[in-house]
Amino acid sequence: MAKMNLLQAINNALITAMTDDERVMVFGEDVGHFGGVFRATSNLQEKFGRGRCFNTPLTEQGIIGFANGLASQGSVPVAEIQFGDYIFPAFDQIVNETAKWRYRSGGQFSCGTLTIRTPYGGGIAGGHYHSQSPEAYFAHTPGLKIVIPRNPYQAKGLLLASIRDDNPVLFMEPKRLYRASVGEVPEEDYELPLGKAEVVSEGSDITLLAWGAQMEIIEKAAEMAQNDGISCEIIDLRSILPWDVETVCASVMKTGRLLINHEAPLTGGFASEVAATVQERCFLHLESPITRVCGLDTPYPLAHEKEYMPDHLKTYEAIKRCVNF
Amino acid sequence: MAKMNLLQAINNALITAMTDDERVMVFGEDVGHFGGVFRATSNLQEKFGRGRCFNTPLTEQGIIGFANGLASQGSVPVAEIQFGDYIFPAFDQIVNETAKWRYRSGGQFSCGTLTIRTPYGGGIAGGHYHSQSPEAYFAHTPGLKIVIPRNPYQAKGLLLASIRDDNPVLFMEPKRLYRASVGEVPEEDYELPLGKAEVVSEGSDITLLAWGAQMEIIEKAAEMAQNDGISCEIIDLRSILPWDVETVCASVMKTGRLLINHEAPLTGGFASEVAATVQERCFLHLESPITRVCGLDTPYPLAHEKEYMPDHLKTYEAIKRCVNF
Amino acid sequence: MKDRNHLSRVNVSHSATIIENGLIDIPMLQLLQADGTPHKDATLPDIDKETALKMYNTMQYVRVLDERMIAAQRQGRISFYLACTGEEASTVGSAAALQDVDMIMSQYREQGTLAYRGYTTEQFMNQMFSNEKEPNKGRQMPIHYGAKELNFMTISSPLGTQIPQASGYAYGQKMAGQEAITICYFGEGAASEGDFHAGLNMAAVLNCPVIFFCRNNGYAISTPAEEQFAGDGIASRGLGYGIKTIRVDGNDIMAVYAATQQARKIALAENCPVLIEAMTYRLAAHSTSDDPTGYRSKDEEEKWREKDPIRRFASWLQQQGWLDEAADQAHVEQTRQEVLTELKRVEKVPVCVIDEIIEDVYDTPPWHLQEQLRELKAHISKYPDAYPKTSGRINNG
Amino acid sequence: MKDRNHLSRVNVSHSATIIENGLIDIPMLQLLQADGTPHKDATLPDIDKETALKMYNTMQYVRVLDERMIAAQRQGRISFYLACTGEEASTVGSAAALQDVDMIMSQYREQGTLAYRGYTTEQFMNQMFSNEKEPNKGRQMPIHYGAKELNFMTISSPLGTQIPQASGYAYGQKMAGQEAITICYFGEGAASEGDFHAGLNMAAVLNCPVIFFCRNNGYAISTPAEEQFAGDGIASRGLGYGIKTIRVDGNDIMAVYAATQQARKIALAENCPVLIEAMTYRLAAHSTSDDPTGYRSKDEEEKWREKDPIRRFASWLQQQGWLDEAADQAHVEQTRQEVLTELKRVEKVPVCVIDEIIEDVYDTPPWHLQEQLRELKAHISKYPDAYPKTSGRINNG
Ligand SMILES: Cc1ncc(C[n+]2csc(CCOP(=O)(O)OP(=O)(O)O)c2C)c(N)n1
Ligand SMILES: Cc1ncc(C[n+]2csc(CCOP(=O)(O)OP(=O)(O)O)c2C)c(N)n1
Ligand SMILES: [Mg+2]
Ligand SMILES: [Mg+2]
Repeated sequence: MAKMNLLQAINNALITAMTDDERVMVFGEDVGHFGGVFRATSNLQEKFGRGRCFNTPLTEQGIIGFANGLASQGSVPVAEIQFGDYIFPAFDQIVNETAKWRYRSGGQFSCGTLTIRTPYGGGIAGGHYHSQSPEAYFAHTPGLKIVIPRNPYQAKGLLLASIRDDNPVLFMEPKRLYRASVGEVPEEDYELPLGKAEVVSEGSDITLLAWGAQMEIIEKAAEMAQNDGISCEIIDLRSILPWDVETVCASVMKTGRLLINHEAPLTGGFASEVAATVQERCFLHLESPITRVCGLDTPYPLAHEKEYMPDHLKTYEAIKRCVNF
Repeated sequence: MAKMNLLQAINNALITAMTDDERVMVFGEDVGHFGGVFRATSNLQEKFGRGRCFNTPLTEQGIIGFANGLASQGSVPVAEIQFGDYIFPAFDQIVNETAKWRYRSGGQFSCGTLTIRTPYGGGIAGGHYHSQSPEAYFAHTPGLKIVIPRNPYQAKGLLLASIRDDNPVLFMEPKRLYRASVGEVPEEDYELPLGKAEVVSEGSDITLLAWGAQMEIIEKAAEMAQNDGISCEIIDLRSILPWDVETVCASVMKTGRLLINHEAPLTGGFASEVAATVQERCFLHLESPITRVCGLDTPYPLAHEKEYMPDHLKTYEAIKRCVNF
Repeated sequence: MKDRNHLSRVNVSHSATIIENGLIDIPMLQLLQADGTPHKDATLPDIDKETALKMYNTMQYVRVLDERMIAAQRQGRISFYLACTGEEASTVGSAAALQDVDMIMSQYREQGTLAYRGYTTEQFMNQMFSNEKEPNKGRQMPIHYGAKELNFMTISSPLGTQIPQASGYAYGQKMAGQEAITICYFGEGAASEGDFHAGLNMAAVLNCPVIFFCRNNGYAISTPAEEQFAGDGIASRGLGYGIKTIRVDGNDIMAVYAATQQARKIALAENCPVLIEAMTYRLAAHSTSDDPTGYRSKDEEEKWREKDPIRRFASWLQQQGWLDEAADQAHVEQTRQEVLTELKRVEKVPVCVIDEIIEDVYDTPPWHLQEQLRELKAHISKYPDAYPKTSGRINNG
Repeated sequence: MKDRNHLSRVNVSHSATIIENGLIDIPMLQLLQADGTPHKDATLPDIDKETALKMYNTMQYVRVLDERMIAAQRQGRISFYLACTGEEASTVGSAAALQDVDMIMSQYREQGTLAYRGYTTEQFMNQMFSNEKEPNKGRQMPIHYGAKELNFMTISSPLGTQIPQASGYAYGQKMAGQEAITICYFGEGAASEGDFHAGLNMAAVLNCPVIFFCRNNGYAISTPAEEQFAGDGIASRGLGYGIKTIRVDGNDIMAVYAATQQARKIALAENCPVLIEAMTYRLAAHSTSDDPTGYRSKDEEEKWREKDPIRRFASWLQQQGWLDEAADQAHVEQTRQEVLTELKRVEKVPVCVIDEIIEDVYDTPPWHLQEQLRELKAHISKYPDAYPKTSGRINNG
């Protein structure tokens, strides 16, 4: 075990994967010599050579197009998109190509070895274009997996599992936790399961569901609620696609209430999918409407960032509204 | 009044708009001399000149980038993307630029005059890449409007309203109705409201909601259900963003049940947003879970197209399950 | 850290020089004249009779296949087809210059390449009928071929996407130490996509052994090349990327063969991309959904029909004494028969069982897809007449 | 229908010619030598003392602004800054060659252009502090300037997006019959984006009066130009698009001024795009979030510091007898003061009231945004301490 922040855990996972399998290659804008603008890929070029860790030209559609071809050839690309906000030029390559490659070829070819890493989320005074949480844009795409860790331990285990999983994975890193989240991380190789949510703490009155950096928020809200005598069950979804309907529904069957929190705008956010599914499967167990505490339906504003965010106070208020419905 | 098919209604709307306002310009791949691969822009170049109706090079990101700039200058671009499946290279220009232009500039500049037309949907043996229904990918984007007509009359009135609305509109045309749907269309200028659903027929037992080509499907299913003595209220959503929560909720308050049908895959489709919102606002009125009848969570398959589609039979069965819950 | 100097190659001038069209003149390699006679100063590539005849026969094969399949589409037997007619020299000539280990990533009009690799009539028919014998499992429209054993990547409709993919594939081949390259085909229309720019630039910077083969056939559906770009074709872009570039007469199979051989040699030896622009013409409609009379004249088509690549090569072969006219006729006739027979046989082959609808989305179907399949099968069993293609073979086990 | 012939410009050759790097040599226009003396054979553009001094003073202004704002960021007074240092000649020289009616679409490192247009220190400060006086309403990070009255389009972070947008804007200007062009700035890094390709090609084909101004400053954050492209800079791409192209010494303001004047004239007269590549160097860190010691040497930076564009222009002005050193010093000092004073004043200006959070998403806020605002305001009123920037001015009316 060693104390690492989330960035160090990512870096450690990449070293582990590259040491273990020489087909693993890491690339993207500034990831080479410099080690990435957040330094997640520090020292990889030194350790593994320019062939396996390199800068690309500044083109996200090119990075993912290149990565798709490389994956279909049998290499194991780990491509970085510098900010989640800049993943959209690669949308076609991800949604029409990466995700459909195996299906359209009847399983003859696939991009299963591909992992796309990208930092996402707000709370860092990044405004419009350094704050978005684009997971829901991808969650409508059969063939993709989407994974989001909440702390360094999860980050290493989930990233290693993502790299080795034989399906393309979009691995989204909560950037406001990069240095803020510090914890014990095993130095050895380990994997955490994809597609499985984690019940972080048990409770009986309401289920709180989130992922990534918003886990801190719901935990804080749960503490406040506890002072009011409300017992919250807290779940980290971890995988957005495919997502763990079973664990979430089992919890809601027990608590009778569900609150989902995410940073992305409310409308069409992934909370809508969770709510739609859970109301169908747990209809007779629900004691109050499923509540979504999310970003506003506006672009991400800089000066009003604090107000925009679905923070612990908004969550706490929503918990009370749910329980007192 | 004249009998027109959906394509002719679109063409008629474009002629009306271009005659009315000389700032209107129509462009895209093959839309010029040839009049588009579906012939929606037939004769426009002849009538209005090459300056106002023209072919572009084959680049969707370029078409929308160009259209964004043109809109911000004060012209009124109506850009065509040849197939909805090929809109993804323009995803960044639409989601990060078109939609955020006004907000990021504090209202100094905007793309409000832009309309993007694109054919969408399956049922034409188009397989993977000529069948997708990508509305939900865009519905998570504040700043955009999304509009889908179900017949020629709607098409003309909604397209004219979209072109003249001072917000960017993604206007999606159900291509399997292009020639199949024929109806009376006024020859004069008229607009239908954006953001408003239409109650197509009233009923008391369950609300059926769809848009575009799927309207036929739910109408057919409603007929079958009527033979079983089930009375369906049928709503055409027409605008996906912003959508008419009021009309839908008023109907569900009355019927106590809701079924939503769309062609796109279930997970993360727009039905999830509708279900999430309605269960929250109509919680105490719901007599059965809100049901989604949608495409499978797979890419769009050619040989199994019939099986993939959320057709009238699947809808009919789901209506019965709902009512007998 | 070494000092970098991005000006090191730059010369200074003291009056503004405008770089513009016409500054360089990119010639087009042509070895055979219209009548099949080699140009006097031309050196033909080494080629033996067997290879030459295989090339010729493949051209003829594809021409016949195109004719038959267009007819089959008109008869309503298949939903869609897209012909290579007029571009047989570009596709077959380049294929002949490759090795079987080379990966082919094509656009959609390259059935000549595929036929040269050994794709059989039965395979063509299986694909066109989207049946269960087709390795792509009938999931895509006709003409979206794919054959792993032939190193032919399954075709995808979105244009240009294969270009950066080919750079990545080639990079992987290099890293794996293979003596192999990737060839990437695309039209001059697709070359307008952003992916073209990304793919060529990345290949140049990352030293990928890939041949970018552009078929400049004058049209992208109805859009003529003059409304597609304002520069000197696609070749003139190679210079901007620092990519070695050859322009070739795409209707002269000897020139295509020679250029592609040379390109392959350079790509492998120098670990770098090479761009080939083949100047040709799409003699057929864009596809069976298209009617070119709406945008070009018969006259123009006629001028190009006179440059028929098959006829030119036939003349050369005759000059070598290698072409037996009777055998040629017999081959054409036999191909016609074969296509017809296979077509009739294959159109009876059923589509995949419904269980396949959820396969290959992921490596194994997750629970939600299994659930969706279970429900679907129950539904089909309830309404078998509504789903005739699959209801006969439902296995609810 | 007229016959089209996409081969009409093409010459035939009978042996393969490989087009490659070095085939053309794109020179760089330089008028002033390092010491400010004009090259002997150079013709300087007509320029009067007033314009020359305005250019010089703007360069100095931006240099001082950059220094002050970097310091302010270090002190934690603003969150972010990005300097133009080293590139003042490129940005100011090009701005000076334009007319006020011309639209400027910039990347983010062009504060020289903006200052030349007349953006005031107060406006700079308002933007940097994201306050309610800022026309963009504080919604974007520092340096994302925008000023409608100055025809300066609000900056957007995603790189390259403004390139096809500029083509569209210019097309609109032409259709509206305006005597105006659009200038579009971008870095050599952004030129790798697919949007670059789309934008330049469309401008060439659709005859858009736009100047594409590439600042090739050697780096995209840490990525050196040699890992960005393998061709001869960005200028060599102009040829591929059939776009008239000029390469210029970006540290020689006279050369930049002359080239941009000429480009504007061509763009307007011929309704066509012109590409300018300005060879320069980013002397500062990429931004206040960056530390260049991780990827380049002090030595290399030093070499470029010697080519300081301000010093070169100062020497020339001195040679004309136009530069009064005392006045210059006073101007620098006064700018420092002004920036400091405005900074202190403006940092007290509040951000917009919370009602603005839902404005400008659409032309008017739809009901769901109004509902979200109502709930938000009620929430802020309940927890005023948690939202100190806005709670003091909640109006629940
Ligand atoms: C991204 C994308 N946009 C549009 C289309 C529709 N489309 C199919 S083929 C075609 C023309 C392609 O022309 P070109 O690349 O020159 O190839 P050719 O047909 O001439 O061989 C178009 C526009 C597509 N398949 N993909
Ligand atoms: C689409 C996109 N990708 C990545 C980034 C992150 N980013 C910001 S600036 C920059 C480097 C730009 O380099 P260049 O275009 O050369 O401009 P310079 O900073 O040198 O002026 C990068 C990668 C971005 N803003 N947008
Ligand atoms: Mg073509
Ligand atoms: Mg740069």
